[in-house]
Amino acid sequence: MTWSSALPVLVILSSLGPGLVIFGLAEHRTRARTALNVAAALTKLGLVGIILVGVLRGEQFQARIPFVPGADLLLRVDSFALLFVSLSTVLWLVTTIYAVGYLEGSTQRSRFFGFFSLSVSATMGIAMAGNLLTFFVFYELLTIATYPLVVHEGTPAALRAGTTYLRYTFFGGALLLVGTAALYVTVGSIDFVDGGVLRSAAESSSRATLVFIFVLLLAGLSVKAAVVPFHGWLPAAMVAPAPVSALLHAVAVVKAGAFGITRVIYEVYGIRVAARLGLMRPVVVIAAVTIIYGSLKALAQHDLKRRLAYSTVSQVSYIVLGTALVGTISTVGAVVHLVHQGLMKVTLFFCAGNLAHELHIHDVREMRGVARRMPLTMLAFTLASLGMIGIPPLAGFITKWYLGAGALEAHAPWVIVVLLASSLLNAAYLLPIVYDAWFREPRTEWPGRTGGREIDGWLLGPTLTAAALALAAGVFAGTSLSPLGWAIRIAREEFTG
Amino acid sequence: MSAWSIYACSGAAIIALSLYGVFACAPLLKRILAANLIGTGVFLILVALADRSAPAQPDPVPHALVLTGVVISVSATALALAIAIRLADRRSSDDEGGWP
Amino acid sequence: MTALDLVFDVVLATVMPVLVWRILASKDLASSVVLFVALGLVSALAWARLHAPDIALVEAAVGAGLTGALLMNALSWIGAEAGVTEPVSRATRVGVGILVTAVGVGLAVAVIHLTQPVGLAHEVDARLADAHVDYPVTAVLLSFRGYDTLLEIAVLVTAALGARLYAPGSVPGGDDPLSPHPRVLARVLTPIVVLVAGYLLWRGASAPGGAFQAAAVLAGGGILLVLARVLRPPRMSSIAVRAALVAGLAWFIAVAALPLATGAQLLEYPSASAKQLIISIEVALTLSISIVLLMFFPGEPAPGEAARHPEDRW
Amino acid sequence: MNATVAAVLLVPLVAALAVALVGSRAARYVAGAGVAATLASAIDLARRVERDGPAELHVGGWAAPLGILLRADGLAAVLSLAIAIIASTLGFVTVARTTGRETSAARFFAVWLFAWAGSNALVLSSDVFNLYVTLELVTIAAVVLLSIGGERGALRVALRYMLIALPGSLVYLVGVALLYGRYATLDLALIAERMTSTPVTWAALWLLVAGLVLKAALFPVHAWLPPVYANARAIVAALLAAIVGKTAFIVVLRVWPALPHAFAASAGPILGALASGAIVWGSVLALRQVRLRLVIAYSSVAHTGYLFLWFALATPAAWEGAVYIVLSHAFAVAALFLVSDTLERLGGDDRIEQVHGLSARLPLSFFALALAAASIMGMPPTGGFIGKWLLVRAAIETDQWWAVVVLVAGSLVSAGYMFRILRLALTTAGPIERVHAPLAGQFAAFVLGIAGFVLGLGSGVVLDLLAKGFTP
Repeated sequence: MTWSSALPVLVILSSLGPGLVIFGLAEHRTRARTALNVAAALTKLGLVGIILVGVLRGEQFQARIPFVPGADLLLRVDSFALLFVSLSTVLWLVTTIYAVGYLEGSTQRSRFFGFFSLSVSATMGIAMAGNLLTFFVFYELLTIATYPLVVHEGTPAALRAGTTYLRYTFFGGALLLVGTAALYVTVGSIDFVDGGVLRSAAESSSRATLVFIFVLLLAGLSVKAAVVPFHGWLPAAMVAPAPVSALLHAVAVVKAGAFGITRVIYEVYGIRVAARLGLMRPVVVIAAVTIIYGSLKALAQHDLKRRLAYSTVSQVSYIVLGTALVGTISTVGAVVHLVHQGLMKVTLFFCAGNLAHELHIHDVREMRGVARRMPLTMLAFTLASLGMIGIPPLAGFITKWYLGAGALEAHAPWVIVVLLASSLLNAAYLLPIVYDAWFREPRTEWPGRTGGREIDGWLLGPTLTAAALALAAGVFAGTSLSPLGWAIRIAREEFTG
Repeated sequence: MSAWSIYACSGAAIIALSLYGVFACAPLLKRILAANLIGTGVFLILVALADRSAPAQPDPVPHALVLTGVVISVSATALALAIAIRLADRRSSDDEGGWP
Repeated sequence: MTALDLVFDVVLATVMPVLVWRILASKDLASSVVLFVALGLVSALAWARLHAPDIALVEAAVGAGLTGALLMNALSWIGAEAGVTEPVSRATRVGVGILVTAVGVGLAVAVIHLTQPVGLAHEVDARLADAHVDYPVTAVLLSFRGYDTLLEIAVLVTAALGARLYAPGSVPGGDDPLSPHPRVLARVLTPIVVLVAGYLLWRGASAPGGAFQAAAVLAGGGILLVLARVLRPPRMSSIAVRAALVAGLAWFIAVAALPLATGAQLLEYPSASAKQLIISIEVALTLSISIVLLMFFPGEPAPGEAARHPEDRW
Repeated sequence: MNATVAAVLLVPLVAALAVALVGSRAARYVAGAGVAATLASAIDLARRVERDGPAELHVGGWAAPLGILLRADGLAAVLSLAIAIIASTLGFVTVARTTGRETSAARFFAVWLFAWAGSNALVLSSDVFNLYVTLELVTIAAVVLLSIGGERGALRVALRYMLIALPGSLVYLVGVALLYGRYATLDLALIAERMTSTPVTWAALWLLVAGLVLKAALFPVHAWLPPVYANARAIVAALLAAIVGKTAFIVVLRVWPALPHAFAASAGPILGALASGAIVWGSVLALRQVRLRLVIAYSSVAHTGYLFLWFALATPAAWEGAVYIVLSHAFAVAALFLVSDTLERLGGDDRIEQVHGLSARLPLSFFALALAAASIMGMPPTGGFIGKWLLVRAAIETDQWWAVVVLVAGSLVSAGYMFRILRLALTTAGPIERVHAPLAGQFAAFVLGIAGFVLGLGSGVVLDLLAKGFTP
């Protein structure tokens, strides 16, 4: 096993191994657990760094483990994989630290952090999957690893949410499995290839079959991506503790769905074939519907996390939309939003977590004047909100700009209307919160806190870090190593492939 | 209609009857008997088939198979009876030296 | 074959299924058992008619004799009334009825179509010399298909271990026997039994007979002696009994494994000593089988609630 | 090679005799040694087949049609190894538990080893009558194991099981008799060669299949199975579900390639229909059980369906898939029974409620449970997934989408009943802290769970070994 083939495996093991050890740790050994977590996260960060340098040098990182006949477990690091890997790794570090603070004194933490690490490992596998089967394997592992986190609190509500989560995701998994098998049988290869594996096979096999398989795959992936009508689990799952929401919304799950959709469209079917089969327009429409629907539902929610959840439903479909528009520019928008949405949404959930943890605020109507009590938290919240809405020069603006331009490039000007509408709706469900928090009198005096700081550093630190990252992603978008820089690089690969 | 085929048919009849007995008789003891009798039927068919070459000497292989089969069927019946006895014997001690 | 033969065959072949039907239909178990024994004897005739003397011997000794004795004895525990029953729904009975009728008819039709007398008689004869056994059936049992027999003995021992759940019921000793006659009878019988068994065993190599037939006779005699309280019923707690129980299979395995050392196949007797080895196996098997058959016989229930039956522990 | 194959057959027999001879006080030591030796012999066989390829042994040096042929091919190697792993794990647990005072120890271990010997003989045999003898050895041994312990329930199910399994093998034997009467040989390969699709042949084959279906408890003749699993001692139930319950299907696997195409083509759909019935019926009933053992039992009924679904698909991929379901389900079900055993020892019964908070109370058992459940559900990368994938693939290849639907629906429902349990295990509301239970059982369950997992990750190796000497 050479160095270049060992690295991808190590990236997975760097969280899997510690995760398994953490399961074994006794409940009270908080310090050991935290040390192990942080050490693992930093190790992974280091490994990703090494790979990053390597990829920039043009090295190939690939590991192959024989699996079922005809399809190995294949881990391959291309730019797109690397983007997702880096995002998840960074956010894992941040979220882990946040979780340590958030869950202080709660029970079953060894189990929690164990499964947390497992989830991240699964995500790494999804990101680096070199073929559809490998993707599926980790996709299902992610489902299983996240379930215990969703039901972590063990309350009836949590258990109900968990069951809903499983119903949706297993259903999606089943569709994905059948789709993958069908693809394997009809095409003979299920590898991810720049430009798509179907380019050659498309002629040989019937259009109906290919469309059918495409529908199976997309439906299966749309469940995790929370695309309407498969979004039901996401709002339900917000009963989970804030770090879990961060994991579901930003680090892993919905991302996995969107990422998979992009892979299938670009590297399995290939945009040309997909477009020729006339599959893209419907996807664009569904994405557009989801964007608007999600925003409208968000507007109707009073529970802060619920509102954020619907906001995710809407925001993730930006990625789907950009992918389906089929154009270099829109692809850039889609890919970069994978990162931007992650950074912004993780910030927002951290803030929501801070409010719930410190002041037991769950309802947006309780947030009047909360900024006086927690200015830094609300600063982060405000930044992220403005980013979501798409105020220049923040991250969200970059996304929407590229998507809009992409829409024109793809001769779908109506999409711009959708984008504008959703931006207005974003503003409508986020700005009032911000306004209330900063400029209105609190109903009651907030319970004070000894030590003067607005909240424990374990919680505040990650929140501000995430916000800073979201800000930086927008401000420094010009640089080549920025998410945008990578997105452009990726888009180029996808289209030259 | 030669001898062997007569006995073969008889064997078929025995198999059918005793199969019915195994699945449709209420008393366990009768079911045990029936299970044993299926064997008799099968053996009859085997031996009948072996005698198709009559008057030439019969095929020894089926005879050997039947001898093996008889041993097995006796073992099975004996075991079944032993269990049936235990089931029926109200005085039987459930104690087997405190098996874990 | 003469018309008389035909009539005889037809009658015999009809009587057997009828007996089976009676066995299963009769109200009380006692008569079922009696009919079962009768069937054993009748079928012995059938085996003889089909030129299968060894099977006739075994059937007479085991089918009618031993199994009969076992059943009688079981009745003395269970009682002639139904014993433990498993109720069967009418629907089941009808369904099973239809199914087995189909099986029976189909089977009969299939069998009588097997008119072409194919078999392995010639192959057996051709290789009889290589097997160093004069009697074909014994050659098949211990040479050509000796592996079957080896596993069959394993089945026998397994069943013995399972059937041996009690110490035998009628424990000899203290209480005086019902009458002296059984003893006398037994005393007279013993040598005859042993003689017959030995004879059967010895001639097994050249003519009908062999380990199992001999063992059956021995066991039959043994049961008689136990009933007459001359012989202590075998108990696993005695090392001798256990040794006798495992001896047959153990020796068989030893002989089977021996050729492997010389690179030959499993159970490939070295031709020089084949005959002796086969006979030695027969002797060992006779011992084990007769012990097993004897152990199948649980003895009678001791009278009275007080007498609990201790495990046959070892 | 001769010696290797012979060892797999004879070592457990010798060990059994030794145990019977020494008696209960020393039984566990002898049994422990015997179990270890048998395991070693199975590993050796797998290694040799892997290295030297399949081997054919003519017992006694007698070639077909007279002699008995043993085929030490990939299938035999894989199966005997799996049997060895399971039987030895369960065996060691029992050894660890026995104190030397149990008066049935000698009987139990001896018969245990006889059952193992029978299973090994069965997977190696390719002679239709010899297969009958091995089936009987396994059955009788299983009955004895069921009856040891002596509770009325156990005795009743022992007898009940016997009165199904015995007729089953005898019906199979009728088929054998017809085959011999028609083709004058008992050797599978020769029969396959000579077989012509005549009515007699069909009758024979249907009897063969019917007898085995009865023994395998395929829907609709599965009713006897749940009570047996529910009343047997956990270790015995595990052996029954993992090994004994699979033997009949293994025989079908052996016989099937010998069948004429016309018969396979006509029997396939019928068995496929029964299989679908089994999957649906078993899964749905598993969903409604309140006792862990009954969940396992009905899940086994459903999995028997997965096995027989192969006949409808009948492609090499499907064959591999069926074998993989056999293996993965064997590991999983054994692990589940051990977990159930641990719970019964703690809580007194096997109601599903006993699982409550398991993840906190007994983490080791919880992970065993989770791993086994994942395999049952066919979650990647467990062995169960490999089986599911291969079957789904075969179904699509043969354009039988009904089978795809059945497979997927079945695995979704299995996820349903398994997560019903896992969910409870994860529910830690209220004061729950670690408790202590006998470690041997927990550890064994964990090992078997891991085995099911490795079976999936290492499928490349296993499938290569399986392919040795296999001609579909």
